[in-house]
Amino acid sequence: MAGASALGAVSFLPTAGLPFIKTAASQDVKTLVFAAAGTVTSSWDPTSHTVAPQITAEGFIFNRLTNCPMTPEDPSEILPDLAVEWRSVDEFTLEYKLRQGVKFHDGNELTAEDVKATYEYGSDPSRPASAWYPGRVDVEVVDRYTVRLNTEAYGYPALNFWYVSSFLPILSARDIANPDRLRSRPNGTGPFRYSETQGDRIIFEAFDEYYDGKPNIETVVWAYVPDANTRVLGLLNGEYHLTERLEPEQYVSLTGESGITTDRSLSSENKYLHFRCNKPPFDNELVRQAAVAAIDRDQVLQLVAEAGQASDCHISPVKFGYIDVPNYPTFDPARCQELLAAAGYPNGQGLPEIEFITSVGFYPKTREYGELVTAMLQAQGFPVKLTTLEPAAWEEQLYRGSDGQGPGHIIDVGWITGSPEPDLVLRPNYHSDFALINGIDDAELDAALDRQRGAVSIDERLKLLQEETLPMLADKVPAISLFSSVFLRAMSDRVSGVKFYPNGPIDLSKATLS
Amino acid sequence: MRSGAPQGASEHLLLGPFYRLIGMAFAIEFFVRRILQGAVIVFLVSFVIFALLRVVSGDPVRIILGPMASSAAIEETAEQLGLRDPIPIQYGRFVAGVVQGDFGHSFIRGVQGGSTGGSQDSEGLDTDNRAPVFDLIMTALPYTAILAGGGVFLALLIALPIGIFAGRNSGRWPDRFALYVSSLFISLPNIWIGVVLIFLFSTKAGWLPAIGYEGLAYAILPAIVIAIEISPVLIRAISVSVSDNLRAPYFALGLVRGLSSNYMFRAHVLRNSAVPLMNLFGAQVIGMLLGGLFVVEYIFSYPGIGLLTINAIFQRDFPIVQAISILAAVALVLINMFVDFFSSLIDRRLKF
Amino acid sequence: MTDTVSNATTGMRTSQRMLAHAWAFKEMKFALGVFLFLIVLAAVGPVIIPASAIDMNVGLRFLPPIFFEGGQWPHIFGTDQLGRDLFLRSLIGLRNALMLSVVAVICMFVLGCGLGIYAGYKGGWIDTVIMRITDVQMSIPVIILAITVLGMSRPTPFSIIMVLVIASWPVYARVARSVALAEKEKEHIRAARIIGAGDLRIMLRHMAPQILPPIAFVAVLDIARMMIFEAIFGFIGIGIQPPTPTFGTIISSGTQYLLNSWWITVAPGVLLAVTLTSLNLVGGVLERSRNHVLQGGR
Amino acid sequence: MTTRDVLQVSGLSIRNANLPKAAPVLQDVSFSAAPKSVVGIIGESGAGKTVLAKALVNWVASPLEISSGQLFFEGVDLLKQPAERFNAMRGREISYIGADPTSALDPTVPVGSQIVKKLVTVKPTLSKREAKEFVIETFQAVRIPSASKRFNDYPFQFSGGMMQRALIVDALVTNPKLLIADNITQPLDVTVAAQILRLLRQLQQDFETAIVFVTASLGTAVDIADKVLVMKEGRVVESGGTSGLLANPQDDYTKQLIHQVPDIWGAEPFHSEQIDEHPILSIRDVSKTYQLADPDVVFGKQAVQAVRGVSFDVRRGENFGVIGESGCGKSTLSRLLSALESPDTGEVLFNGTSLSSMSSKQLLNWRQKMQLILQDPYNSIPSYMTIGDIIAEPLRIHNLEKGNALWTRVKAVMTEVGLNLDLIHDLPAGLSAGQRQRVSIARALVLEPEVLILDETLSALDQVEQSKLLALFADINRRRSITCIYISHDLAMVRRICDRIGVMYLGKVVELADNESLFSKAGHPYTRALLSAVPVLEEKPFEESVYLLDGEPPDPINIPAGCSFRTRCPFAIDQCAQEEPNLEVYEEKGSAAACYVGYAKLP
Repeated sequence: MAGASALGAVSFLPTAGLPFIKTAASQDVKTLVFAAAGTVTSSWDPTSHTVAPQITAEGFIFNRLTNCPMTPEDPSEILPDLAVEWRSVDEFTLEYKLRQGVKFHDGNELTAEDVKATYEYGSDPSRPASAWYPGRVDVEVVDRYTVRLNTEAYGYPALNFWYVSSFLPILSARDIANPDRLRSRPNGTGPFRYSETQGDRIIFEAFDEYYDGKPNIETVVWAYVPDANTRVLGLLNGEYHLTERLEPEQYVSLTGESGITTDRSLSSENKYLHFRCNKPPFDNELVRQAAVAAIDRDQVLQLVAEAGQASDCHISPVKFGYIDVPNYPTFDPARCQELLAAAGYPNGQGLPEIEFITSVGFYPKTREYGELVTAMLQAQGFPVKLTTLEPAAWEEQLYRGSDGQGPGHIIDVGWITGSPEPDLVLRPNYHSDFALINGIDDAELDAALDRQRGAVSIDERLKLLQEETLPMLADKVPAISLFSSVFLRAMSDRVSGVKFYPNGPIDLSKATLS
Repeated sequence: MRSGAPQGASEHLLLGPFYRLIGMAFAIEFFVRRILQGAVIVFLVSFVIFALLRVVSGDPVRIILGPMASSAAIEETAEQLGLRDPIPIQYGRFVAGVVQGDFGHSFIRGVQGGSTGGSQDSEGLDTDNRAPVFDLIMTALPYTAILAGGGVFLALLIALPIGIFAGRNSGRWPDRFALYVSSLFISLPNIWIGVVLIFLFSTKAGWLPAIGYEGLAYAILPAIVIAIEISPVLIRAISVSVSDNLRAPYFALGLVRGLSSNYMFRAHVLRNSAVPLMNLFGAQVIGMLLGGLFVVEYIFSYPGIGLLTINAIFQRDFPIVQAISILAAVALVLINMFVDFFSSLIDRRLKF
Repeated sequence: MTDTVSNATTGMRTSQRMLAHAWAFKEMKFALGVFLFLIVLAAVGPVIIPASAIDMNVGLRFLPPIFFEGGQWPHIFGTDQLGRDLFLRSLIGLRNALMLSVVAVICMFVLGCGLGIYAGYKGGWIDTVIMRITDVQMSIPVIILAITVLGMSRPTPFSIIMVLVIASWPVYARVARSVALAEKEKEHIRAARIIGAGDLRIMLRHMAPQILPPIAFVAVLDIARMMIFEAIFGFIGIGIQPPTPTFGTIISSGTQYLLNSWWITVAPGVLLAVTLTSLNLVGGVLERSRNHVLQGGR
Repeated sequence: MTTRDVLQVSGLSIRNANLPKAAPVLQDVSFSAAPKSVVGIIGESGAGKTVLAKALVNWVASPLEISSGQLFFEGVDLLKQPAERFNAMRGREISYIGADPTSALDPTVPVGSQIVKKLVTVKPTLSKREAKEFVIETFQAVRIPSASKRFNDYPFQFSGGMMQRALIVDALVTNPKLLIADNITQPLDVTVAAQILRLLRQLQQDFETAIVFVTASLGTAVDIADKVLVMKEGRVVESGGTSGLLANPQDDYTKQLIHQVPDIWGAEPFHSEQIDEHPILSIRDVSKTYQLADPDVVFGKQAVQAVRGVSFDVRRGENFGVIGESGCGKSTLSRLLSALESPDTGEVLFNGTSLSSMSSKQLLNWRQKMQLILQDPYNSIPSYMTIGDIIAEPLRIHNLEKGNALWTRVKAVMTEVGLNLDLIHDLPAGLSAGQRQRVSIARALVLEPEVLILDETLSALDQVEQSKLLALFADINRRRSITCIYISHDLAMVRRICDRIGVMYLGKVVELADNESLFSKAGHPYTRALLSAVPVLEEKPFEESVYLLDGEPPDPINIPAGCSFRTRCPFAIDQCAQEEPNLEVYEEKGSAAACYVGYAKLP
């Protein structure tokens, strides 16, 4: 919705002189209205979707075994949540000791049975969100408050759950036994419980028996407001207290605004240009290398401004294993020309027309840097044609079709996950078993990806990632990460104590509204 | 003055009492014919849109289930929605529903009206839990009605005085003024003037709200854009028909027959000018209004039918697009029918 | 006024008298001058203006127009968010929009008038079928059609023209048909049938030259309408794709920077509005002169 | 000036403010009108008579303006009064009726209510109800049938004649002192025009109104006026009492006008020289009916019987005339004869071959042999083709000539019809009506047809031009021995050129006679009515007082049973209502009329 959400200018609602305009805004200090940019699905089963906005909504309701703050300073930091202790028993076994006395919203106590039911249900490959799981897992109930995750039967190290367990919401075993109930009414252990849905608004009420104490805010209203401008205007006139996904210009304008606090935090998302590696000309590694040498990422970053942060790696700085890869491609026209000549396309002559597909209105500034990248590639002789599509059409073009091919030759996309686990990015994108977008089929790369996945210790894995996998990706460039996304949010200065997660969820359990 | 038995009167003695009914037979025939024709048009329009959506666009199931859904889930859901049946069969099913007053359920929007994102769970798609299209339209329709009504009202507010003044002063400065105004207004693209108005009156001056809808004030700027778009056509039509009618022999003769200029203008010129104006509404203005509403609602994020439609097309929400195109066709057919009927009531020479 | 005016018809043809009458308006000269100047500018501007429209220079982003503080020669309209010269981009947008609109109008004119004359002349079921098609076509809002076709597939100049033509030919068909219906009854058509002219010859040689000029005249004004449609398509994102400049994409991308860099949106729109106003003014004056002459004035 | 004159105009001049150097539109016009008198103003188009008529009701529209003169109405110079004062006279003391009755009232409002509105405006003491009764009464008085029904009819539902009656009511309801009648009979058929004149004469007696009667027809003026003004180029060239002026015209222009009024009975009837008794064209019981929607019945249809069982033969080489008033079916007949439409029943035979049996190729060839020339000089030739191309078009269509031969033939025919060869590359725009008709004639003649149908071909031309073209046709007829069929409403013209004449009424031929018999004996009362109504200066064999009809032809949708003319026929007998009469020969030359009354019994 380029136009609808594109009015980056901030205007101030003139409510004074016009009595018929709704002056709105409840001054109720116990109700917080969150203006969300995306929608939830029609099912409340967390295993039924991979939709980011719903993951944010579920953040209020559910808890996870552990909690990763995902800071760039220490991406691998893990804090307790429903589990108070965890350890690696052997290569195929992890053990978690649960917090005692935790209550579900329906009044039942959390036990090991719930964790078992959740993991075994969620990792079933037929569940749509099973992509979040490293693979199937057997859960052994050691006692009422102890579980063991065992992956031996499925042939991969249990360590793959080390970080993912901070992302997978824990459901009630009773609900899993009753899928209708699971779909229609979320039942978690989180600080807020689902109350009702009114049109585009979802009402959450504070959970009295939350293990970490009842939240200060009584009611959270989750309001779907698709238009960025409306969200900002609503924030300014006090109708909303908190909003997300600001345009960079809005962020800059709001930063100086009295009564408003802004928040800018690095996300777990990187923005990529994927090359379709299974058809000419990008089936040729040299052409890919030439293309990335033509792109001046500094200029892209300048355009994206507040919404981006430089990173020379295929994963975000908040992910486990992040490093500024030394051989990461840089802007080098001379090298670009060399590579082109070596590939048999001196000055780009002989290259077929290259279609570059990007979306408009979903990520900040995609059209702008789309034009920029197009121009930079054209400057080196790539015959590039830009196609900008609205998100639905773009999404349809994004993944490879049943014939293994994807439309166009270069496509712009962001990849975000709620765990420091790097494989949630690497495996679906670069392993030939999946290669969802670029279709790369490189045995060397597959082997490297499998090796780091099979590492039996955290340290070994880190070393493999940083010294083998990521440099190999930087060299083979099936895709290039342009930069890391920065999430821009704003809230009323009446709100305090909010904690933001890099993949979207917001922790309001300790927040207050004055 | 003498009086005599008029010849031929006897022939019409019988007809005399029925004379008043002449209009009735005409009206019955008119409406029967036009409603039948209209039904055919609406039927065809809905089929064209129905087929176009399925032929041109991508697979809505991908949007419903999200991009990462497995192809098995996609096929299962598509089967469930009947999207894999031949188009005529799908259409037949759709028409059967519409005839019973059921316009189906949105693919995307939840039963409470909010949009829902893709759920990759084929079991998660339960169409009965999606918003009935009829309800969505009924929710959006009042907003569009406010905007359309306001736009037309403002357009007439601009066009009537300018047009009549120009028509009464054909060839002199008011006429030129009307030419300038209409040439300028018709040259202002609605997308641009919409943004500029937002910039000037909302962002800079802060006089009027612009985005979304929270109260009547939100309809003012978009209504101005609509008015700017359609007033030039009205200005031209009014000034031309007023000056034509002033030039018509009956006007000058009316003055010579001893009637006042004011009376002739009020009773006859305005009456006669109403016919081309009404026809213009049927033929052009409604079309422009409809097109304008889509664009303007989009620019202003105004929660009416236009925004609903644009979002629905972008999201491949076929049931909504289908229903709205039927609605638009019905509206056009009805409006044209009434325009023609009232035109022929005013001017009995017109036969449709 | 009841004396027969026709005897007094002077040697000039209607079109000549129309032009003569129109030329007497000073605004006609002015508007025509502005319009021609802009066309010439759009044609040669991209060649003679030193800045390149496609090249971007991130260092020269957001330069205001030259009349404002901070403006820099040669960026008359200033620069956009990628540091590109807005004046040049506007001119290229103007050129593209003009070319696209002219082609679209020619196509819809030929298609619409052809079918309209055919329907009006032949009457009967052919007429019914063609007219019902126009009814159906006119009952489908252009925007729904455009977004469905263009938004779902990839918009190209060809598909944009196709959508415009499909959406607009019925107007021409209807007008041509109604004129053809009237024209068919005229004596010179009867005369042509009497001397043995066949249907095709009558339609092409005897009806078309009478029917087309007044419609062609409307078609010229329609170029302006098509340019607005082109801008709307670009704005919604279903027009010609960036980085090729079009008014719609420039205006829409400028909306993000409205508060601080209003000129990105405003300046190209002013150029478009001036072009269209001059074109519409020329059309408006001609239309008046035509009415004037047809009413027996001179 | 005598004080008893209702109107006295002296030295009235009107000029065009935009053309200050041109001759004034009216120059120094002076005349007066006594109460109850009728002043006729006569002149050709462009003489300024309409401008004068309008000036009398203060209807001088820019750029015209009164430059000098006085206009006394009952002794008051209205030009010196404020315009409001003059305007207040209009529709009250001074009434005006114009030439175009059908566009005189708002087409979207019933006639009755428009007249009532005028009445209550000029006579505020009258209630609406009284006014309505009064108007209906007056409608009856001017012989508008079914007056109370017609009161609610819209202007387009009135015929020209009926509308003119309604407007006479409108003008006279206020009992004005002065009535300006501006060309009021111009667009009407002769019988209707004669009726209107008769009505006006009667009313004038009742209302004691002075009338200024403007007309282009000297015959009409003479019929009604006591005093005549002859105008030419904005000036009065002669004026005086009607009889005196006719007997002893002083001015050359007056003499010329008198001379131009066609002689009907005084002229020698025309005879073609080479008539072959064998018919080239036979019309056999031809009928044509059109279907119209019936506004009174849901999905009802009405049948308009345009041509009903017409039969006649046209002999090779003869000039055949078809006459009748508007709506009698002559244009439908011409379309059937030229195979633009085909008859529902019956057939048209050309040299014994039925047109309906011809293949399209045969029909195309046949078109070379039979040509039709149409009425309207402005619309019958395309304005965007050069004159040469227009004339060459038939040759190209039929692939008859190419290159130089084509142009030789075009030039030859242009010379034959009297078109200057310099015009060959010109567009028709600058041509006069007469020249345009010559182009039409040339386009028909270039195919060297055997039969030429002239459908009102000359009716749009003035007298002088008509005479020239008639001479041309006589010449062509002689040289090429072409068969000509004249379809016309102009009795004087068919008298001059036709050998035989058919008279049509309501889609039927009611009389078929040779020229001499028709004009002197006329076996059908309708023919006699037509002849009685022609405005001529000579003595007519059929008296208007005896033969002039009342009312108008019935609607071709509801044709009366029996003889279709009986509802208007002053001599109808019982038998006429029973069945439709057929053509019966009534005299030795073979002239036939369809009338039960019989030639012998007509007065």
